[in-house]
Amino acid sequence: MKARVHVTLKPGVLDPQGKAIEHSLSDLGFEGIGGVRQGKFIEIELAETDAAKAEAMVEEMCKKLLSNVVIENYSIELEWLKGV
Amino acid sequence: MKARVHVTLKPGVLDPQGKAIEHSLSDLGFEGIGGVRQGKFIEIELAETDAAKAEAMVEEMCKKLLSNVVIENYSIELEWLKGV
Amino acid sequence: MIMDGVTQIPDKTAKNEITPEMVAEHGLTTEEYERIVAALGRAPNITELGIYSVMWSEHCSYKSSKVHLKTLPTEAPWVICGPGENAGIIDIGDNQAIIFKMESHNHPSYIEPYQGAATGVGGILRDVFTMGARPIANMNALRFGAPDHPKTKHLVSGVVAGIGGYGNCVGVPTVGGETSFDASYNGNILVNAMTVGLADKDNIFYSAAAGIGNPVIYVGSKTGRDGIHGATMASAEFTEDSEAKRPTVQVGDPFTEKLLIEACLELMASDAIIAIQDMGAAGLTSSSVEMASKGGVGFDLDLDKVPQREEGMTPYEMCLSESQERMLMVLKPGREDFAKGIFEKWGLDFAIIGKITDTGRLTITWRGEIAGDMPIASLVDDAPVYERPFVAGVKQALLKAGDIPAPDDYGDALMKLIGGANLSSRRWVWEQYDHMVMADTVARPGGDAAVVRIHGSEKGLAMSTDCTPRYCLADAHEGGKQAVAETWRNITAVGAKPLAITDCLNFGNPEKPEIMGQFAEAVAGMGEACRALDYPVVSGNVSLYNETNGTAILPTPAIGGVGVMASIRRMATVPFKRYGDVIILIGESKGHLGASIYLQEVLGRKTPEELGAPPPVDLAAERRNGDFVRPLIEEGLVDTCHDLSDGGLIVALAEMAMASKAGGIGAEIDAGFISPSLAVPLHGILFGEDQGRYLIAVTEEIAADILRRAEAENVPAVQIGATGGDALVIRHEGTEAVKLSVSDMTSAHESWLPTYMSG
Amino acid sequence: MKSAVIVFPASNCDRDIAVALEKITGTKPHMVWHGDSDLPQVDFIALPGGFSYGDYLRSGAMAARSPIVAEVMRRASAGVSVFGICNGFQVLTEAGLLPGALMRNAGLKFICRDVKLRVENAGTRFTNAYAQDQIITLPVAHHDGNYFADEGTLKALEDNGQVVFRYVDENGEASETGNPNGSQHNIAGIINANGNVLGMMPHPERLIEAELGGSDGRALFDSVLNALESA
Ligand SMILES: Nc1ncnc2c1ncn2[C@@H]1O[C@H](COP(=O)(O)OP(=O)(O)O)[C@@H](O)[C@H]1O
Ligand SMILES: [Mg+2]
Repeated sequence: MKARVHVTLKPGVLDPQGKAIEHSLSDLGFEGIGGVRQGKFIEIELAETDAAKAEAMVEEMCKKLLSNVVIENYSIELEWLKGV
Repeated sequence: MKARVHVTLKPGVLDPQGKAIEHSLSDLGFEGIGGVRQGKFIEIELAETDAAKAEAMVEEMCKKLLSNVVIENYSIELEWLKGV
Repeated sequence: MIMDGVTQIPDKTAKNEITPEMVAEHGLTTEEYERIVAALGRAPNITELGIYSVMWSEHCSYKSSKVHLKTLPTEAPWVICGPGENAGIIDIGDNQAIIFKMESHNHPSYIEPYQGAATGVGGILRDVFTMGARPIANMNALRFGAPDHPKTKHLVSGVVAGIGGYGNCVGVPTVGGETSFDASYNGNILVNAMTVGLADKDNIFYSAAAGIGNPVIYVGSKTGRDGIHGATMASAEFTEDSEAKRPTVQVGDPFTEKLLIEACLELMASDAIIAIQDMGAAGLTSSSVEMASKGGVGFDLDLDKVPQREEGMTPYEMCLSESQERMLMVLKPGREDFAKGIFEKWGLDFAIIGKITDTGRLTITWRGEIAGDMPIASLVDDAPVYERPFVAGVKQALLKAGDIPAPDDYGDALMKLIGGANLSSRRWVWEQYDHMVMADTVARPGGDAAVVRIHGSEKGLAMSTDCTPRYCLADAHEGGKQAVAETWRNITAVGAKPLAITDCLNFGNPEKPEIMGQFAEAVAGMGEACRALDYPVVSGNVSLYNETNGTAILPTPAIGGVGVMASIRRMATVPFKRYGDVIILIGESKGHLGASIYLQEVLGRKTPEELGAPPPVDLAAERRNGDFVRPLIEEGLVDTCHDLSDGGLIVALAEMAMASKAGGIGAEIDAGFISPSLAVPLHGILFGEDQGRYLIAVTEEIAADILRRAEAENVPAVQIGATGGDALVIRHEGTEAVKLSVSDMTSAHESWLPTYMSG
Repeated sequence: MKSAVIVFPASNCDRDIAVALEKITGTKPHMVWHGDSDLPQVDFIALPGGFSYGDYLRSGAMAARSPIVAEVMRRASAGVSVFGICNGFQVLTEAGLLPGALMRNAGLKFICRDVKLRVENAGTRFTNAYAQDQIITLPVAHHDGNYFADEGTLKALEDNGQVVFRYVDENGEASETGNPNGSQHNIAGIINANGNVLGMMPHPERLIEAELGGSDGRALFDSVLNALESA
């Protein structure tokens, strides 16, 4: 099983990276950009085959390590690996 | 329109961040982790309403700035904003 | 009021009544609320309540500490500006001034270690460059919980990365600090950051607003809903549910800070600025109130002009936001466009948000309505001042070395200390800091004081931060003295003249008389040392309520000292440099083991009673010994010097050997030289933490000369051995009490922290 | 020697390199703000260390797309000497003036300390004042100095003598212990095929006098002067 985790800054939390990218894109001549936010994307391969258990486990990983709930939100998607 | 861009390391490029996460997760007692890769997730709000044009534009952003072809791949998803 | 990550704050237009609950949530007592009503002649609205609450918070008003802080000496002929401005200023000659301050960011760093520490660095940098100085060095003093506490490792790693992440990006070298571990910090770590800047003496900027009608300008980042109520958070005790107050943590943007530094310094090179002030805790509110109060004027602010990052912000939110990387200025009329050009060049926001009035009031408009109107004087001068009751701490008994057991093996005891949590090398920490950027760092981290060259000259600036909290717990008065004396000694040990200090006073809940007692005694002790050493306090910061669920941290008055040397070519450093140098111990060794790291880590003593009284600081001897050592370095006689602190003589010797290059230069010492007549047992001589002592290593001819001078000047100095070999050997009554190879010591010393952090 | 230092927003070693250039070459460099469109006629262009654009997104990425770098690229193809230190090296790889990429350090932490380097090619215009295989000490201070290139690129770099500096250990070996950041082949600095564009992670401008802890960085600037005189 593969878990795909997105960790993003909570709305309202300053995102200096996103701001800088936005700036740079408009310097490059791209127009009509309303805003850019940057987050992390983490892919985890798991031996667990039970989806509910896997989800609970990844949820726990997010809480314990992958995100800091002070400033970040996370979301989890599960995906069966081909051939597993 | 909102574009969601995933920038990930090419297969074969060593990912020290992913490795470190994997390590920490097993230190925390999580079992059965086959591998972890970390990438970037960038959300861009666009004024463009034509999907094809938006896609072309974001593709160009990826090539020009958002990814480094030496080490990274990118993928693009478009999403209509609610209420737009 | 803060729920589920979203700050939900009632809009003032809802005209909701101020309830007792709202008053309490703002950390105000009923009595304080009554004062507000009296000052306004009516009930405040929610925005005004918020503004009063931050202005009267412990963090901004110093209401518990003021009466004690007033007793500190703040003057000397070289002091240009003492406490009260953004940072303290001293004169170092040649039309140069040093501007410096230390500040805490304890609570945010516990909640979000990386961002908390990073924004702490950002905040203290702004305090310094707002006065016209280019920041030239950063320092930090860090206290973490017990190494085996489950949170400690994560906090160490985040805090160190955060300090580095910010300081490295803005390009200011982080050159020194201190790092220690103690279980009392398990739920409340300390992150104290210090910035030192260099300015032209004739181009210093202050915050007093002046000139009725002059424009008030906002520059820097946009305002968002960041850290609303950070100041009140820093003024409240920690409980488990404080972790739910999370959104009060800000994210730092060092890139913007770097631009802000450059833009401000560029504007400061012109004559356009009348007054300038960073937006620190309590943001727009406290900066405008302070500027207006200092200048004796009023401010009209139009919140609609404030650059905003988020939509729909209320006046309450805009006034209390602690968004980082922002400054407020008053410009000379007509210079707005010139200034705007500079900030635009650096890609920063620039907005005229108000003007100076003669009303003496802070008047805030929002969407055409008055959103707040308060007398400035009441916000500042009516802030409560408390003479909180306090009780003197229990003085622990003096312990005699003869009553304390010797270690089973002296070498093992030494290895345990230098290879343990508190005395092992901090290289893992400082290698994450760019300590060389600006290309003027001449004494890198790892020595007694860090030294940076004053750019373009031969002058050197020495800095050290110190505090020994276990001494402060045993006797806050002696501990306060000792912290000041130790920075003075560290600065002296490199050959610089100590000039002034800043402080960061970290204590528990001042409403408890025993904590207030610690505070009062520590401040009294600091004052005594400052007076005796001609070493005034020019700036500082108080952090109270450092408690978790009712348990206080060790009293931790961290001191940051600054000194100057005429030439960096004549500077002393810790490492042994030559074989065959004579080693001389300066200062008296009485074998004082009370509150020593030996008792704590080798004998495992824990309670204050078991640990006993800390070493007394004889300030006259401290000054005499330091004033003896410094000229030896200045004259070029001594290039190798180290002061004695934690772990006493044996640890200092080991450190000098370990710091020497290429495999290490060892030393042979005969303990018999040290106090042949005194009945001090060997472990007292080796591990005793008597104050006011230095080790120097010099060639034989110079040694003879120095010993003669010492005798003439009545300074205790004794030749105790010589450098040589590749081991530290200590002989005592014909036996080898210690024999450890320098490389074995080095590997123990260097490996503890990296091993701990990677485990 | 006429030189220029390009200053990006949040470059922070711009003054350090300017001071070194003036001290060693006797002439103050032009400081060129990234937003300025013209670059004076110079013999030597330095891209300094620092955190251009905060190093957000990827180190050096945004700077590499700035108009002034387009001009630097034109000068480089005309044969002018271009030298990138640390963030400057990152900019050069991002701009495609040098092959490969600089990734997050293998240890993930920022690292600031002196390292040992071996001069692998003393035949370049940047290194002629060093001896071939000389071991020198210079500081590194970076978070993203882990050099990566694909096998083919690495082979070409090695075969053409384009690897100019390599991290080595106390014994002068290009071992894992000598490698501070995980760089492939212990690569610390590379030159382009034309021999006029050099990028390196260590900071020669920080060690040019004994007071700062050493002077092994001097010879790099001396080399550039030599090359210019003999040209
Ligand atoms: N957090 C830190 N940041 C930078 N340098 C540090 C830090 N902690 C300790 N150091 C450095 O490690 C060395 C040893 O620190 P310490 O034992 O406190 O010195 P001393 O006993 O002389 O006061 C000093 O040079 C100090 O600057
Ligand atoms: Mg010391």
